[in-house]
Amino acid sequence: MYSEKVMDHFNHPRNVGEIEDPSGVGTVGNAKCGDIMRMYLDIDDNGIIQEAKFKTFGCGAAIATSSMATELVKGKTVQEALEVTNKAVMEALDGLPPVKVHCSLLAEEAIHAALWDYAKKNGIVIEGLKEPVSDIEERVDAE
Amino acid sequence: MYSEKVMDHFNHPRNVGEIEDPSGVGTVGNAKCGDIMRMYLDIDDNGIIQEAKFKTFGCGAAIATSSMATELVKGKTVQEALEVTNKAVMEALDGLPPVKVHCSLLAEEAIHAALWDYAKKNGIVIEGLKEPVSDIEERVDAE
Amino acid sequence: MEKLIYLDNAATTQVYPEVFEEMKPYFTEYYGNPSSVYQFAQESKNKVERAREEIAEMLNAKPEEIYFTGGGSESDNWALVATAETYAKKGKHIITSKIEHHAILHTCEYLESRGYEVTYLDVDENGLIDLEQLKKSIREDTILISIMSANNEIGTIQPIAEIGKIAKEHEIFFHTDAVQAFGHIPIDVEEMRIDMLSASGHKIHGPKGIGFLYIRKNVRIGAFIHGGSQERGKRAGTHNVPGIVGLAAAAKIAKENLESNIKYETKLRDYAISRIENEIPFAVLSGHRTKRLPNNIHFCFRFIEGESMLILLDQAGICGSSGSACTSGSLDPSHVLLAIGRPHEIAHGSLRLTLSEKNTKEEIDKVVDELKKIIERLRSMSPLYED
Amino acid sequence: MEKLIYLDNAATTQVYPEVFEEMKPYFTEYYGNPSSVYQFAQESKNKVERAREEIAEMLNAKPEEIYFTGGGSESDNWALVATAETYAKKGKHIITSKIEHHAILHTCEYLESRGYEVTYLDVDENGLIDLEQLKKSIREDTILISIMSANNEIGTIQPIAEIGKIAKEHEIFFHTDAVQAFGHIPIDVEEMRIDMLSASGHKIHGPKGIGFLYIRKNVRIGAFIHGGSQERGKRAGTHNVPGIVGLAAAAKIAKENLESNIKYETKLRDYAISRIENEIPFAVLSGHRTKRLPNNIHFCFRFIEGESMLILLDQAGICGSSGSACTSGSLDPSHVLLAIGRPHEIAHGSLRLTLSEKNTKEEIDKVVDELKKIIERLRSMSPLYED
Ligand SMILES: Cc1ncc(COP(=O)(O)O)c(C=O)c1O
Ligand SMILES: Cc1ncc(COP(=O)(O)O)c(C=O)c1O
Ligand code: FES
Ligand code: FES
Repeated sequence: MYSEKVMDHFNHPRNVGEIEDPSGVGTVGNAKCGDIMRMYLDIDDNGIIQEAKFKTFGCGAAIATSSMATELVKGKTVQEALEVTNKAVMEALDGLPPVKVHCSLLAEEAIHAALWDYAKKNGIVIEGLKEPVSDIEERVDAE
Repeated sequence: MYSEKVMDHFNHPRNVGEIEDPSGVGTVGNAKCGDIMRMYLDIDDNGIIQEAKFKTFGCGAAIATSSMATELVKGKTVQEALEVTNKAVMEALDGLPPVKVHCSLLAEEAIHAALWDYAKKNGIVIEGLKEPVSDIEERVDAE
Repeated sequence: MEKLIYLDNAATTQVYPEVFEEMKPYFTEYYGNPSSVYQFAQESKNKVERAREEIAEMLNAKPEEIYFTGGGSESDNWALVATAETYAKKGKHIITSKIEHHAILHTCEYLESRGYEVTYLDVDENGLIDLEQLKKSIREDTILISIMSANNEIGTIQPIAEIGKIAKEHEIFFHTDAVQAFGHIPIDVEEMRIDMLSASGHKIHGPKGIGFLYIRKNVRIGAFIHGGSQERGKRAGTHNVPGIVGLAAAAKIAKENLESNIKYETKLRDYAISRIENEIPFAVLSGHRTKRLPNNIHFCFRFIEGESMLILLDQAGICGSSGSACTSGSLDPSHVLLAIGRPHEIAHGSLRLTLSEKNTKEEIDKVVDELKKIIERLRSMSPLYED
Repeated sequence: MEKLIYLDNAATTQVYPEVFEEMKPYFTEYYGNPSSVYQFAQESKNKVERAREEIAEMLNAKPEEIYFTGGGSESDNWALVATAETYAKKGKHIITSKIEHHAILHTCEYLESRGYEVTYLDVDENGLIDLEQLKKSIREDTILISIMSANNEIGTIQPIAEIGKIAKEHEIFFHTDAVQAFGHIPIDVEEMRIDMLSASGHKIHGPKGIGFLYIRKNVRIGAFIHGGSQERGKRAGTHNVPGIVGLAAAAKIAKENLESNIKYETKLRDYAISRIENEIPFAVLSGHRTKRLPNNIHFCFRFIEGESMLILLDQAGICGSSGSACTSGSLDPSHVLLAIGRPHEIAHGSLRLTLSEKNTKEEIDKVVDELKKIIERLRSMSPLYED
């Protein structure tokens, strides 16, 4: 059901992991399916994304879109990163099955959430960036 | 679905035909399926059935029961013939499928109708014989 | 025994060996559930979707308008019950005909018991409905017209495109029971403005227990069998993969040979009809002489009864039927024959012979020869026949 | 590729080659319609009746209480809808459980939309209903209790005989969806006082698209699919002869091997469960530990999500599922796991492995070894897992 590119990113996800002291980090949950994605960004003084990492609790599409999203934002300016929409991610992956379109929204929102965090931390306003709608509490179980 | 005996009487029906100037003749119709049976009896002065013939417009079971019924009444007295019930005919045929039980009633009624005709013609009363319930008009089409 | 002459193709057909070959791997080899996610099940899933496409193409429909079911009866029930339920707010009146298959008629009775109203259109002596009567029967609260494409007993083909047009003009859904027509005569759901169409695999040399319902996109009926999300949530139940594969394979063969089969069978049919009419007295053809299924021969032979005829034919190695297979066991005369005005005792002597393209002229000759003898013999036993 | 390890036998099973062999002649050779009168069709008819007898015997039922259908979903729909309709005068209340298959639950919702009331019984953390709650839920107007014999996701077996007894005491009909249980565990409709029972061919190495509904004689429900007079007028549609033959052949094999299969599968199941519990951290067994289907292994693995696990298993040549096959495509967490109290995010990491007696210890070992690696890998990607 998934394209070859999706399977490639699912099987060999790029940029899995965490960034210590990230410029911005955002965790979003997908209310529709309960899946969770966390995105870390390392942004330099020129506002260019040097590094992007992710952790995802989600379906195959969620993992592949996380991976692709981190690839796409790397090297981009903050403004350019805003254009990495879920559509862009899907296109880069040669599409997703209809029931999986919402998974790519998770990636878009995770980028936005990380950028929001970055903006907040630095007291700046990123034009066109709205407060992420579904930034959810981390639900890591203490147990 | 039919027993071997039924198939035998269906394939080689005994006593098909008519009797000229019969002692009694009765035609009955089966309201349930629209089938028709006519029975001719030749009864001698001692009240013994010398000959029995039939004509039947009906299913395989109807033809086989007509055939068997004529066989069974031949040589019997009028009183004995009354005991040739549909059950007796069915037993003699090794049974009939449940949906075909009513066909054997046709045979029983045809005997009764012929006997009734005989009794009427001769002004006698046959004990135990009721007026046949479903003696129907001949429906031979003029055309 | 001599080779069987099978002339009951309206009751059911042989699964063609080449159809069976296509089905085979899906029993023991590719047995995966198309709803499963792993690769192994993709083969099943792809095959099901290809089948859907092939069937859709044949009808000039879209693949997503084809819903697989467990057979023609289920398709008929679904179309009627779900339309009635879904559109009850719009109205509770349904129009059908007196000569529909019991899968339609008994479902209508069931709906009547649930408060729906049904108009049963008359047919003329050839089995054709009257379009004027149809128009007059349409009411404010009519939600569905269900008229069969071709009759299973007497073979009469209804003016489907005209009915579709009338339905469309009145914005009423039009369902057609095409179980006997699909794969036998050309059907185009666009041209004929059909909104729903029922078909069954085993009438076209496909397997039994599989069928489909075509549902035009704008018809938003609910499910009939509720449960899993198969068939876009409209028909629950694990897909019958080999059945679907067989249905599509049979449909494909039917499509490829449609024209030649029609030509061949029509010729054979008319040859049989003319021999019977010329050689057997008191034989009355049932159904329309030309607006009839290419494979349908139906006669009433006066003064005799159907079952006896069938048994004797059977003994001669000939399979025919006296009406529809699924009402055998019933003693009532065919509702179809009564509707075309046959009196009870004439309806009784009915014989239906239905061809496939594998039947030959030699077979027909043998059948007519046997039939002549059989009918003569039975008439000689009949109290209704005086020669 | 290496040989596939198929562990999704609750989704569907391979048709056993010997079952297929029995079915084969009924496609191309004995293709007659069992409702036809000629000799040629008698072979089909006899075979259908023998199939009925065999299935009846297996359940300790009478042959005339077995009605063939197009599958488990149709059987479930029929039992519920027709009972509701036939006994509406007695009452309009039905009792079922929260963990039924969607073929029951969605049919209940459908009936609710038609004015019926449904009580959905809770289950405990093992998936068992509470007999006291059942008793308390019974009302004056309760007409039916429908509780599945065994759950398709977590494998829990309900106390069927006890439910039957309670239903009997209250003179309420008892239907059980035995689609996962039939042929897998012993069922006796007399001992268990079952009034109706649904089963499906493809869960017992028989074909897809065939099933049956057992209806005890005193339950006088109407038809669900209306039409021809097949199945004593209760289920219209031309008999799916090869399907019926395959269903009975599979049932017979299942019956003959029932004890040994139960023994073998239970051992294999418990071996898999203990290896997983011992070797994979944060693995939570779902369903009852002993009152469970011999072939069902179901775990929730915390911090990870089911689909990713399935894809990676698939890539290792292992077919498993994350819940029921027919709800894949749905994003909602399993209603069964929610009902046994699993939080949303834990329910998400579910894996169901379901055995057939053909699976081996070697296969299980390979699966557990792979599973360990897969889960470790996915957890390393998970924002929920902190090691
Ligand atoms: C418990 C249960 N009930 C009903 C069904 C439906 O059966 P079928 O897919 O044969 O219609 C299934 C399986 O799909 C099941 O597991
Ligand atoms: C016109 C018509 N409709 C419906 C049906 C029912 O189809 P099935 O037996 O496949 O359910 C038949 C044949 O039996 C038919 O001839
Ligand atoms: S289904 Fe949840 S992210 Fe894809
Ligand atoms: S069916 Fe009419 S006499 Fe047998």
